[in-house]
Order: sequence, then structure tokens, then C-alpha cells
Amino acid sequence: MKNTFIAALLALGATGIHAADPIAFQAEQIFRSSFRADNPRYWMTRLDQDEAMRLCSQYKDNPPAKVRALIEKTQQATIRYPVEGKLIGDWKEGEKLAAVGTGGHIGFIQPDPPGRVRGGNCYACHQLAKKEVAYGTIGPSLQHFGKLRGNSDEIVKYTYDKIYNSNAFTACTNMPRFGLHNWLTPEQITHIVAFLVDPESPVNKD
Amino acid sequence: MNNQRREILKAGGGLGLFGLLAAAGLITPGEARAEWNKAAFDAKTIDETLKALGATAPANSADVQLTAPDIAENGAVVPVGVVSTLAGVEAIAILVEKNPNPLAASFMLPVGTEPSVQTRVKMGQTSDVYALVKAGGKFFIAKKEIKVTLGGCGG
Amino acid sequence: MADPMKIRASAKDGITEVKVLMSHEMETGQRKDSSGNLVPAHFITEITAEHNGRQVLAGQFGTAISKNPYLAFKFKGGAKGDKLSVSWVDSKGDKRTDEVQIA
Amino acid sequence: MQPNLRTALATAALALAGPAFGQGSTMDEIARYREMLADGNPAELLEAKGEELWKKPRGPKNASLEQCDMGLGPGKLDGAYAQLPRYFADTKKVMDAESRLVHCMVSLQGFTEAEATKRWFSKPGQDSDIEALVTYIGGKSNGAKINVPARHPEEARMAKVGEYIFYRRSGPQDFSCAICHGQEGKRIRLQELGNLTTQAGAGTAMSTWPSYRVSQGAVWTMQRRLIDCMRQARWPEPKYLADSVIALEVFLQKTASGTVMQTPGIKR
Repeated sequence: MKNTFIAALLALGATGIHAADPIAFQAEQIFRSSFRADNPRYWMTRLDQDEAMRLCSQYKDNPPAKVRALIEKTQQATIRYPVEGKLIGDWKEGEKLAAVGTGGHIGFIQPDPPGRVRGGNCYACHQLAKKEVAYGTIGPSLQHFGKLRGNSDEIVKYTYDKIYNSNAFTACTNMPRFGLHNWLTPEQITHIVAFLVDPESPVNKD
Repeated sequence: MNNQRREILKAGGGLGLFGLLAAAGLITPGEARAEWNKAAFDAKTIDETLKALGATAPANSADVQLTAPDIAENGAVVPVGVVSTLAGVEAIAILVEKNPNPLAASFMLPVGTEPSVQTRVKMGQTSDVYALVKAGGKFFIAKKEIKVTLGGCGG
Repeated sequence: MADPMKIRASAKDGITEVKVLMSHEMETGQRKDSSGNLVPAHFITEITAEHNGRQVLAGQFGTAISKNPYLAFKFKGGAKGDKLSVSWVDSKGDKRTDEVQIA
Repeated sequence: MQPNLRTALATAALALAGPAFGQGSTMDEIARYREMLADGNPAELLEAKGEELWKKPRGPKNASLEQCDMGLGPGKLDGAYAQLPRYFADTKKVMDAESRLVHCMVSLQGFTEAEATKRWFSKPGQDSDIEALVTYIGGKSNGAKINVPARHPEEARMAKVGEYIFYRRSGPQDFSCAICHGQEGKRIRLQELGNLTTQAGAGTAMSTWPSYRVSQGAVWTMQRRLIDCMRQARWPEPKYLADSVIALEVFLQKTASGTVMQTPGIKR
């Protein structure tokens, strides 16, 4: 898969950014050299870019149509499903995950305390349940998500897939690829799906 | 002067010895170790706090106003002010119902000090906030809900 | 020693308005440090203000007053050039007094 | 900052934001919250302390910082912060306010760099001299226009490096600076996000730092601000005064140039 991807990119002339752009080459060196030498290796891997990240950066999140299509195709292929195959979980669990913005912080200044919960932080960017007024607007409002779209198999699968790997639908979107990075487990994603589509969820009920 | 002093002594009933003595001009700040109203600040509910302040059955009053935003962008610093149009205000207190200890601050106002104070309080969560005013020997109260919101990138 | 307060006092139409910023941690006693130990409470408990030596406010604070406390109040009287002093005492017995002239 | 101006800004921001968010009353109340905090910014306590530290003889050489050259000549502080970062011929480097301050603490006062930067940010109960000094230095540009044209080749290069880093995505959330700060009229939770690629957006952001953060109970310098953005991106933290952070500052200050400084600010 990856090889096909790179071959396709080479054909598009979309790779080799560092060789082609001396500023990018220098910038990458300056950026990489600004971290402490005693950082654990796994911290430093967070600076590595996969092909999608690299292309999105190169095109300032606005890639040409061919690159866009390629990213979406390769990202679609990464999606994995829960073992039992059930895509709608518990909306109450999903509601909690939507509100939690913590988790995953590293470093020496303010790392997460041990046991800090990791959530989806949906409210940072989306309006969801009516009662939560502190919502962001980076992404579209998802209030009444299920009420407006129903909960057909297609909608449920789309919702799951979008959370798992947002770039499968919109290359270089602002939305993280929660499943791809194991930020959320497939089960946790099914809970957020339930929060969005379940008629009893405050997203749809209020 | 004597009358005034008696009023101040009464007003100081729930406010600790230091405030009371200082108000009566018997000591100056820094001279004596303050006596702080531990019972009132340690109280865990609104009722216990009112009791410790000697404020039994305060009357709801439109003449007491709590000036604060409906929504706080952060709970660590929430601006709260109390003003009153009542005559003879002697003391003002600010209480946050859902804090571990509701009493945030109490003020004794000598004659000539306006019934208007502003400060900033910490709030652990969305809660009713109360303004308690003592005027003419009686207690009056007003409340307002302040929503505490989560912010930014999440911690 | 505690850092100085910032006091602004201005007289207008017979009323003096006082605004005070105090430099203080206002530790609640409920915060944990990086090793998970509770940090003991340490907070301003009492604050008093005097105009030309006469007390114009006596306040008591609990741990719920925000870090670097702010306090504003008004009293009748006071003229430009008069002395206005503010003092605080904290739960460890530390003290601080600062004085300004009313503007 | 003058409360009336602060209020006017908050109101103006609200007027712009209102229709787009369709949540007038919430944002009205947030504006009211900010307005009530504007008069009485605890950063003023630090500003006074910074002035004292600037003028006091300290360090192994028992010298004050009064002869420090922040870019406009020794001892010339008015408006200096607004024109940083810039290229300094004596160090042959593009330096921001903080790296230049540390340079002066080392060269004039005789501190080692490690001593000077040991406590570059405060913790509860542990004050930071750098925070106080930077608050003071920033305040001396209050009312001045940000002016970082980045004409020197080294400055121009750093601006481009900063722009590259601004769009660079990585980490377990696919973040870059641009995903939150590359569009108009968005907010995260209830906090408006400036579009840092425009003069207006970068200007609003850059003109109000150093700023007292009520959620942190401390003044944050621009270094602290940007290093924490990277922490929030779930990346490792760049080192204090790292070139990558200075490069981002050059990019942002260049974009913000022309905006009047209103510092210290007060923010969530």
C-alpha cells in the first residue's frame, strides 16, 4: 500500500520537498534541533510525519485535487473496526469522551499527571448537546446530528469512519485521525458514534 | 460616637475579634495577630456558614445586588461585586455554594464606607453565589448562578 | 518578604474609590504538587484599610479568594494628597502594609 | 492596558463575533467577564517588580541591566520590545526579547546562561525574574507599533522558517499551528482564535503579550506561550529560547507589524 502511495506521489511530483525547497530543509533541521537531547525516544517520534502529514504541511492543508484524492484513498484503507463489529456503543460513555480534553501531554513543564483520562475533546471544535454552551466552532455544529441524518447503517458507518480517520473523507482537514493514532480505541469511537446518533442522546433529544 | 461604636461592635459579631477591635479603634492593623472567623470559613454548607456569621434567616432582598458575569471563562478568577441600596450597611459577605467552604470573604464597613465591594473568587464548578448584607442589624441576601466553563485546548 | 501591593485611590465628588492588587499565592490547601503531595494552605486572612489613620474597611478572606487578590471599595470623604494605607496578614502570620496618597 | 480601551476591544470583538457564532448572550457574558477583569491586572504587580530588577545591581558583576541593548541602543527600552525579534550584529543572531535579555544578564551581570534561565517561568510559590523583567520590558512598548519588517537576510530567513513550522503537522492529533490559527472567526470552546496569517489576527494576538493568564495565575511570556502551544499539540517541548520558537515569533511579528502594543494583557 505504502509503496503504491509513494509511487503515485512521485508520479505527481509531490514528494522530495526537502530537496526542492532549501528553506524547508533548513526549517526542518532548526525545528528538530530545538528539543532536549534527553527527551525519551517515544516523545521524539511525535515529531515524525507520515505521508499525509507531510503533504498537508507542504500544501498548507490545501493540496491539489490529485494529491487530495490520493490521500483520501490511502487513509480510507487504514480504518479498522471493533472485533464484535458493532458500531453503536453507549452514548453516555460517548458524552463523557466528548467533554474530556485532557490526555497525551508530555514534556518537563506540565506533563499529564499519572492516570489522566484521554478524551475526544469534541466540544473544543463542535457544538453537540444543547446544554453545553462552551463549544468551539472550528468544526461544524453537530447538534441534532442523528435527528437530521437518522441512524441508518450508512450514516453509522460514515460517522465511525470519519472519527477513525477524518482524512478518508477530507484530506488535510483540521480534525484529528483519532483511530489511526490510537488516540481513541475502536470501542471508544463507537461510544461517540452513539452520542451522535442515538435518539436518546442529548445531542438529539434536547 | 458611642452609638456608632456600639453599632460596629454589633456588626462585628460574626467577624472575629481582630476586625471588631480594629473597628473600635482599640488596635491598629499589624499590632495584634488577627482573629479570623474560623468557624464561618470552615463551614461546609450555606446554612452552617450563615449560622457561624450570626445571620439567621436572612431576607431575600432586591436591594442587594451581586454584580458578576453569568458565565466565567475560567473558575480560578471570577469577578464578583456586591452593592446595596439599603441604609446603614455594616457588613457584606460573599458565599459560593458549591465550593468546599462556601464563605469566600467578609467585610466590615465602618460608618462612611459605601456598601460596594468588588473582589475575585475561585469557583470549582458552576454554582449559586450569594451576597449577604447586614444593615440596621438585620441580614439580607441575594443570589445569582455563575456558570464556570471549560476552556481552550483542554489542560 | 512579600512583594508590594499596587494601590490606586482617587477622590471624586466627595467619594474616594480604592482599588488594591495584592501579590499572594492564596494556596487553598487542596492543590497537589508534582509529586502528588498536598501543598499546605497559605492565604491572606485579614485585610484592613485606613484613611489618615481611620479605618475604612476590615475584611476577612478565605482560601476561595483568587491568587493575587483584587479588592475595590469606596468611602465618603478623602481628599487629594491624603494618606491611604492597606495592610494584610496571612495564615502564616506574614504581613504587608503599603501606603499611597489619594489622587 | 487602559480599561476603557480594553472594553472597547472586547466589545468590538464581540460585534464581529456575534452573528457568526449565533450565541450572543454567551459571548456577551464572556465579554463582561473580561471587562470586569481588565481593571486590575495582576501583571501590574510583576511589571513593578521587573522595573526594580532591571535597575538593581545584581549578579557576579554587580551590575544593573540599564545598559542592556535591546536593539535600539544601550539603555533604550521604550518601544524596543515592539521591534523584536531582530538581527544583532554583536551575537550574529536573530534574537527575541527573552534571548536578548538573557544575553544581557550574562554579558552585563555575569550570570551563566544556566543561572539566568534556570527559572524562566514561575510556579506556585516560585517567582521568575525573567517573567517580571519581560513584563516590564514589554510594558515599555505599550502604545508603540509592532515593527518587524524582517528585511535583514537572517530575519527574512527566520520568518520563512517560522512560516514552515506554523504549517508543520505532526503528533497523535495531527496538529499544526495553522489548524487552529489559520482561519477567520473560529473559536475553541469559548475562546476566539485569531487567524495568525493576517495582520489583524496576528496583531490582536501579538500585541497583548506578555499577558496574565488567570487560569495559570501567572504572566506568560511569548516563549512560554509558544512552547505551551507545542505542548498542547502533544509534541515534546522545544528548549527555552530555541531558534524554532524565535522563528515563529519573527513570522508572527512580521505579520502583525503595524499593530499597536497593548501590554501586559489579561487572558483566560
